[in-house]
Amino acid sequence: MHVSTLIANETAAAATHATFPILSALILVPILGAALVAVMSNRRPEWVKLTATLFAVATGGMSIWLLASFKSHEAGFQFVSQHDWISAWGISWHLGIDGISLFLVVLTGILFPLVILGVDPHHDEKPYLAWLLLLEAGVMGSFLSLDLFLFFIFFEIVLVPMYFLIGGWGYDKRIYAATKFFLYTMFGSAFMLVGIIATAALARHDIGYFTFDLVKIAENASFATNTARWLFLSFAIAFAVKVPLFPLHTWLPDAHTQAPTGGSVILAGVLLKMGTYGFLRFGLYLFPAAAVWAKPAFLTLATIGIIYGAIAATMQTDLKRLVAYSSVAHLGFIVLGTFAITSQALSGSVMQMVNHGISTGALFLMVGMIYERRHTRAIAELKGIQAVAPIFAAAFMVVMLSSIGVPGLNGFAGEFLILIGSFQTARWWTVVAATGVILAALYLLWAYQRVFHGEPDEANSSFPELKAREGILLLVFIAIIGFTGLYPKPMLSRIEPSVNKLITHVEEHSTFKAPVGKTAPTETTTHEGGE
Amino acid sequence: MELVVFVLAAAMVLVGAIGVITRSNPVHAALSLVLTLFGIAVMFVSHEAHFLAAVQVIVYAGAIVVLFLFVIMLLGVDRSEDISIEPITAQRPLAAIVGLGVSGIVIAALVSSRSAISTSGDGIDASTVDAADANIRQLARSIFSNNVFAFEITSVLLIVAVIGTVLMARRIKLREAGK
Amino acid sequence: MLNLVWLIPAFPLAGFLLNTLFGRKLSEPKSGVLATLMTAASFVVTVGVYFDLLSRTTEERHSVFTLFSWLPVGSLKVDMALLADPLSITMALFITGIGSLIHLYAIGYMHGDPKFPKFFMYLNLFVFSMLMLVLGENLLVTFLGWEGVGACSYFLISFWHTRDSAATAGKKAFVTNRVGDWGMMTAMFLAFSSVGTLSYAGINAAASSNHLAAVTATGIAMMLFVGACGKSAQLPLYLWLPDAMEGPTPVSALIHAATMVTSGVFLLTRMSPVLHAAYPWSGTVIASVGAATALFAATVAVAQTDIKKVLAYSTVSQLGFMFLAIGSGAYVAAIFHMITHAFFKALLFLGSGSVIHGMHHEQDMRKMGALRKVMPITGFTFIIGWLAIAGVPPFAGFWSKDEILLFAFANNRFLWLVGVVTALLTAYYMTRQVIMVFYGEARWNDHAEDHGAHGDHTPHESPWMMVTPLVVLAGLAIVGGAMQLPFTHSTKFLEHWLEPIVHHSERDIAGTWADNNKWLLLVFAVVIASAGIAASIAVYAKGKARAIEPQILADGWRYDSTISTFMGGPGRKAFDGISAFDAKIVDGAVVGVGHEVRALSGILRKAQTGLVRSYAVIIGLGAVVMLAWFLLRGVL
Amino acid sequence: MLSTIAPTNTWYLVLAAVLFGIGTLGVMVRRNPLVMFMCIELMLNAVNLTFVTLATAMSDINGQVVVFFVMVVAAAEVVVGLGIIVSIMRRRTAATADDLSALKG
Amino acid sequence: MLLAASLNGPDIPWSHILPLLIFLGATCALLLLGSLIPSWPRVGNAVVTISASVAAIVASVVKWNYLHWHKGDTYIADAIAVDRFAVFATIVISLAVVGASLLMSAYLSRTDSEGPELYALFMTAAIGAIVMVSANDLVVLFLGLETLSLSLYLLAASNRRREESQEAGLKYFVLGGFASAFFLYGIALVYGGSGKTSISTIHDSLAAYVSIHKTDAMLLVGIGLLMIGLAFKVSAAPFQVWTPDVYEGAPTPVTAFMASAGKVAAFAAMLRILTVALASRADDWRPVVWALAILTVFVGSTMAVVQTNVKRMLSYSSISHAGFILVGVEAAGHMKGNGLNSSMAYLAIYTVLVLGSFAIVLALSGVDDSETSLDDFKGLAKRRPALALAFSVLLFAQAGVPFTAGFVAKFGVIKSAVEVNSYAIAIAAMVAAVIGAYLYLRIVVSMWMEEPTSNNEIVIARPVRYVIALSVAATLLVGIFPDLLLNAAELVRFAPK
Repeated sequence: MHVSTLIANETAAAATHATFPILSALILVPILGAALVAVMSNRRPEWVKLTATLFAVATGGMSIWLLASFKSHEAGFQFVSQHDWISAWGISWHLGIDGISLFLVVLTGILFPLVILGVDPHHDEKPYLAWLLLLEAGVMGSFLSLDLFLFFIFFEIVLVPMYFLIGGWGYDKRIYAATKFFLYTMFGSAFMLVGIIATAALARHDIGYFTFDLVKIAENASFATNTARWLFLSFAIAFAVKVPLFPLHTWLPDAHTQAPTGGSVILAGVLLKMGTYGFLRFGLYLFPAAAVWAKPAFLTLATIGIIYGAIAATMQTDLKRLVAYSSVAHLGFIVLGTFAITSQALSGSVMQMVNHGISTGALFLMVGMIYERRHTRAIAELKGIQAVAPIFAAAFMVVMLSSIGVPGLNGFAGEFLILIGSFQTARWWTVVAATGVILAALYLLWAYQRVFHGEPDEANSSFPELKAREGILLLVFIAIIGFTGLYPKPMLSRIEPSVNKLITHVEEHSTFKAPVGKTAPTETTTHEGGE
Repeated sequence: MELVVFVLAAAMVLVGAIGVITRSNPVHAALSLVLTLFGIAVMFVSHEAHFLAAVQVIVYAGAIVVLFLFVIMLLGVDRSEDISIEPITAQRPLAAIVGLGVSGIVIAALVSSRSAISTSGDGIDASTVDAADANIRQLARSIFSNNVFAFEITSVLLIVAVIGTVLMARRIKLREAGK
Repeated sequence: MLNLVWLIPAFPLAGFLLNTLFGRKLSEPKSGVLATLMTAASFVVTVGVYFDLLSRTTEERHSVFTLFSWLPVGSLKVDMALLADPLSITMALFITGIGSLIHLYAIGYMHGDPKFPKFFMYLNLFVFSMLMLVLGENLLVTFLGWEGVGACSYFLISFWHTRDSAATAGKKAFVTNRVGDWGMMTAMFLAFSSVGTLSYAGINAAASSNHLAAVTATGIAMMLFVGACGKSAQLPLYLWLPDAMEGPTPVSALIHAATMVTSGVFLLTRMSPVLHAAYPWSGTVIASVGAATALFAATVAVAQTDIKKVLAYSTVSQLGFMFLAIGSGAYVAAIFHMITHAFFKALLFLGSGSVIHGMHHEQDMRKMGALRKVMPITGFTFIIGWLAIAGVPPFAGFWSKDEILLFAFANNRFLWLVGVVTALLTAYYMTRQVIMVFYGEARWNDHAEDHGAHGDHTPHESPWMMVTPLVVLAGLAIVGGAMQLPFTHSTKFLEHWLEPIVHHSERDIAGTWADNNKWLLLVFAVVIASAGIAASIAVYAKGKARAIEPQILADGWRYDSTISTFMGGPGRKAFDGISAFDAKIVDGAVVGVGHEVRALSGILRKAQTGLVRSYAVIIGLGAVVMLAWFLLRGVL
Repeated sequence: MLSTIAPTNTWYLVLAAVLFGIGTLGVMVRRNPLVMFMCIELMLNAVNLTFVTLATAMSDINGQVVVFFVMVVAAAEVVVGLGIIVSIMRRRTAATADDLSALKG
Repeated sequence: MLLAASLNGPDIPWSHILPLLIFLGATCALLLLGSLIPSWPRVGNAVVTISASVAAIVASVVKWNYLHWHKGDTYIADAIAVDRFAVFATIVISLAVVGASLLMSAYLSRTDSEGPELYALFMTAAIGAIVMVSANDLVVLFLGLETLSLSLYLLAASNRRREESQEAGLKYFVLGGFASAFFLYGIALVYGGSGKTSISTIHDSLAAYVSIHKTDAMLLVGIGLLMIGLAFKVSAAPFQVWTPDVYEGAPTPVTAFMASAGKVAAFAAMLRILTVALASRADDWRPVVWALAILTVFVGSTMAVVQTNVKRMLSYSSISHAGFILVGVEAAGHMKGNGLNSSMAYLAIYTVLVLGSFAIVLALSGVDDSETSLDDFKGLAKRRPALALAFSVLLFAQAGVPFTAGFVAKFGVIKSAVEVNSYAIAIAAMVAAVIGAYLYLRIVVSMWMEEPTSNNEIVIARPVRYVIALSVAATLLVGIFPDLLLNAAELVRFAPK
């Protein structure tokens, strides 16, 4: 069976390759854009911006095209492209996409043009744009890689542009935050690097030759129990830092708070997802038994993160920091779903990765807009904005409700799937984690009240309303929030097959058994669809 | 007899060595060094290494130490160094630990494995052993055949020494003076 | 008509969207008219659906209309589907009906408010959400509405958000409701993991066919009850409701009296087979909480001076009655009381709104009095509402309350006693309110200067948009009891109507002492109500006895303030502690490592003295250690 | 009596080790760079003695050849070393090793 | 009898020692030309040196290809080994000479000094280094070491206008001599323990008999003494103390040369001695390398944290790099896997990085080569963005960021360590790399995120530009297509095994 899927992959690769190497293009086009932007003359800034926008939009367009031509109900990797790269070490340029990575790629493709169009860096636009495009390439690469080495280098390389974005265009404590971000994340990946090599080295025994190919290793290698556990942990540290999972989260508030708006949006939107995605792709898929073994620990950490992040968020005095802590809580849900390993929970996790990117991204955008107008993010200095800028307040409210997880908006769909799925295999954790929804309402509404409600004081009474450009930008976000909340089916139908395949893989390689869905006794009679 | 020679030579070596490190005047230290070098030369003789003994006296005691003295005189740095004080904290105890440690460890190793000194050498050519110039010939043969490459490398070493002398002796345009 | 059921929520939704997009252009009063028309249209459709259902046999009164598949993952299949059956249509009827009236009323009430269109936008959204709640085919669609009404309630309570108290009240309502939502979500998880579906039909079928273990059923029931407590303001989660009076009065009438707060009752009724399958003690828990809430809120209502606060606590109290009914297995009675309560409590709230409107936003009853003369219609209708809630026959409240007490008696006499005491208190404090507001001396003249800004010193009757709903509701409050009269089997229309829903779980009290002596109990209830009214008249109208209004009752037994103190004190400290823990310990460890490395670097750097002899020592020491290793390897 | 005791090779080796130790010590305790340099010469001589002794012990002429090379090295080293010292001392007479500590930290 | 004992010298395969001969010839030519032709142009020195290096590289490449068809072997009475290991190292050393000479030409023209001697010393140092990497005899190796060292002492002290340079020279000399004595003593004791000085013969003779308790001590202590000398040369902690002072004080081109060629030679010698001669005692010395590696990576990266002088920072970084290479040496000590190859690849990459980095330091260090504090780098991105970008690339490469050669290097050694199950050391090295990254980030922060403190125009001499451009290009090229280097590095072997 494995062999046949492999062959299928190869032929698929050949078939797609014959047409257009779309996945490689997703990585290379932004790099090209970055290079072009970097060498362009500074004299015509609008041309620079136009170029950057074009490249970002082109990448976004390709990701949308990918979404359109992705075959739903197919579990395996699609659009596979594989070329030798570092033959001395058995490393190949192996890209592919499945339901788990598809939407992350699309999210990346959408988010970057929006950020480039919607957020003004204020100074040195050229390098800013170049770094952004480079960052996009790195993120794309991480989500597309099917080779451990390839994944690692993309995982690592994103640090550099992000470091420069925070350090170069951030706020007053930006250097501290950027350095902390860089070193902390690098610390995490230090273990993963060793883990990756060890994985490949140990897998050689089963495969016959030295390779970093994810699919080959995952399908063919069998590690000794303890070995697999250590390997898994080495990966898990890197991902836990990236996610970030309690107690490895403290770089996040600093990085988020000090990053420029665009950086925060990207950081929350896609960078953190590299961690949660990693858990799925390189945790569960690669080390199923070890992941099952580590399940209780990660469920516990995730649950702590949910509660703890929410409580910490409640007490923040800086609006951006609050949103940052809310990310800790939200990502806790995603990790919870990941380690619950049920169809619903995993689908929910994948979906929530995208949802969190959209809603928290939008929140950061709006906090950025507040900063643009008021030059402060301190909650105490903001008051009564709803009275002077009702449309802005309304947009904030919608996004906030999505973040709180109100049904009908995207945040709920993911969160609910995670919880209902997790409940089947991680009952008590889920019950505790579900209290996070109370806290989410608490800290966001409290913040909303302090910032938007009340009588605006003098400083806030001239708070300008949304500009057209900002409005359109937010409208895109809100449209996605509404659509995925009400009609997530197209998304789920693409995610689910891959997720189920992953679960089957875990079941085959461990003692874990996913709960079999019960069927209601009168199920058949209830679905009639009107008269 | 051998014992007497050894004891005397050893005494020279050690007294000289201790002199080097304890005489506060560098000239005295240099002279103590000569004593050590002579002691070593004596030992070379007792090991039948006549050529080396000669070189030891000529090159080491004769040339090198003289060079030292020359420099001392040239620079006029023959003032005594106050050995009674030691500006660096704990320097001497630590130095003693190091000195004793290195000696002690090496001695311990030598003593414990004294029986294992390899005897698998190329041997000394028996046919020439009795000749007066046996040692010299042996050395020469070895240097110019098996060790010819090393020998050639020493020439590079000497070139370096020459260049060094040229470099260090060259007058420099002192920029500071111009400023 | 049944396949048009989707139109019921669609109209308010359309109203919401239209008002969102064009509300500012439409402005007052067009946006209000639009919203009202949409709700009314929805009511018309509902009536049509109702008659369609009525024309069918009992078994066929069940129809599912699936819009689309919402969350299909693996075995979880959740459809965005609407369920039209007697219960949901009953709910929809009075939601849209009363909703239309309140919309109409609000056009008058909100006159001149700068955010007039927004108010109707929210109101329509609320109606839509509420309809989704009751029409949902499964728990998740209901939950969509459930949270939707919560959000709308939040928007509307904090409608006048520049007022800090309004903003705080809105937030409090949302957060407290979320506690309940946690329960409801947990119930869904449990239901899904044990039954494999979230559809009511599936769960209820499993429960009634004994496919559901009692322990699971109890878990689901209890968790649902937690949810219901939050939404329906039961102890200990009731505390948001009195504060919710910060919202405009139509909101209080629609959301916090007639519709949203009853959704807990609806939910438990909807899931009655599960409750039935649960351990018996769960019913007792529900009934006890309901009774306790009823009594508690009634005692607090006795000492309130704010006209709306009295009604708010009264609402809490009446909701307690409904839970008492549910816990006693009297689902029909619960629904019955819910409907009648919707009539008279909406009436009372709108009446109070009319008074407030007339009094230029004065809410303190101590500054009112003798308003009957200046506001005749309001006064008249309010009095009808009072009679209804006080339990005076033949008004609506009498019948429904009596039915609950009947079941309570059959179920648990202690709880019945609590109910009776509550009924007494209800009659007492409502009479007190009527006397304080409409009778006695006109105390508003004394405070006329307070309203100087308004120019007009005397209270006035409200415009027709506000009065018309009052009249209609007063009519309903009078005749509402007719839908379920205890005379014969055939006069119990509601019971027959709801039979498909509750037949399995409704408690059968036939043949019990209570049933046999129900007329006796009925008379007793009348006596109790009269006693309450009489006592109140004696105290407030005649001054024969001193009013017993201890401060502790006015403060709601200090429950709210205790919680606030706790939250502001130890609670906040704990949160602060965790936040400090994060900064000092968790981040401190990270920063600490950085500092330690830096400090270590500083120390190591000192070894780099620049003195060549020190370097020699360091090298020498390293050499000794290394040689020692080799020596040991050689010797040992 | 004493004459019957012949010094074995080990004696020489031990003596060399002692000499090496003294040289090591000297580098660390003396401040005059010239004297430090002399101490290094002591160390080299100790090695030379070791080589010669081992050559005898193993009857291997190579040990002596090495000594020859070491002497060349020592000579070259002295030239270079003294060159450096002279160039420093010309500018800063009587500078001790401790005085040259501008580079540190 | 005398006649009968006529000398039968060994065959000398001239072609195999061609690089040595080229350098030697060029050295002599340089010294003669400079003194014989009065109008000998200054640039001629550099031209001769670079031409000689290029010729040496060409000769080595030819030899590399020759080794594709022929087995490596030892020549001249076992004095030198001709194998891919030596050839690879020779190429790297010659490259370092090219780079350092380019820098030196800029340096000299800036200080307006003559300098055939300095170029000559580069070449003698190169000779010493090449001898070290190809020596198959401990004595030859020692001579090479001394040739290299003496040249470096002189080079370090060569700027006699700067007291720091002189101080550096003296410190290096005293401590270098001290360490050489240990090394030599080590040769003596190993000689005593094995009866040989020839590396391949020692291997055979030690492998021939099983070590007996208490009789191996002399050999082992000898190994220890050898390792002290080597550890000093590669600046492994705690023998690294000289490195920062000397690197900082020496003229920048010399620092670049020391850090590149010097390190290559020392590590090559270490690898050959340990894994060829002393292979049978690997269990004894490997733990020491292990400890040295861990100590070195941490000392190097930790001590850099509080430094404020870029040149000094880079010298600490070179220590931490040495630690990384020691990780590769430790892996090689398992006598399987490819620790050897990864160490050599690391050295090659490090050479490129360090040349480029010091080229940039040189470009900014002002006329008297002293403006190297972190403040002098502030706001460089505003003054010379391309230069700042180039330096950032090199610094990130040193930190081990992917798509740069530095990552390939680090990955290689970690991979080889992991493949022989040296997990602890691999993890320790990676964690230390995180601490080390702080150092590079600080420089990057100064360049990009702070305001310039001076507005002096930065003039970059053309040769310096070449070095920077080439090293950045190589860094990225190897980073993106590591096969270019790895395919060669994987072929590195010792003769005659």
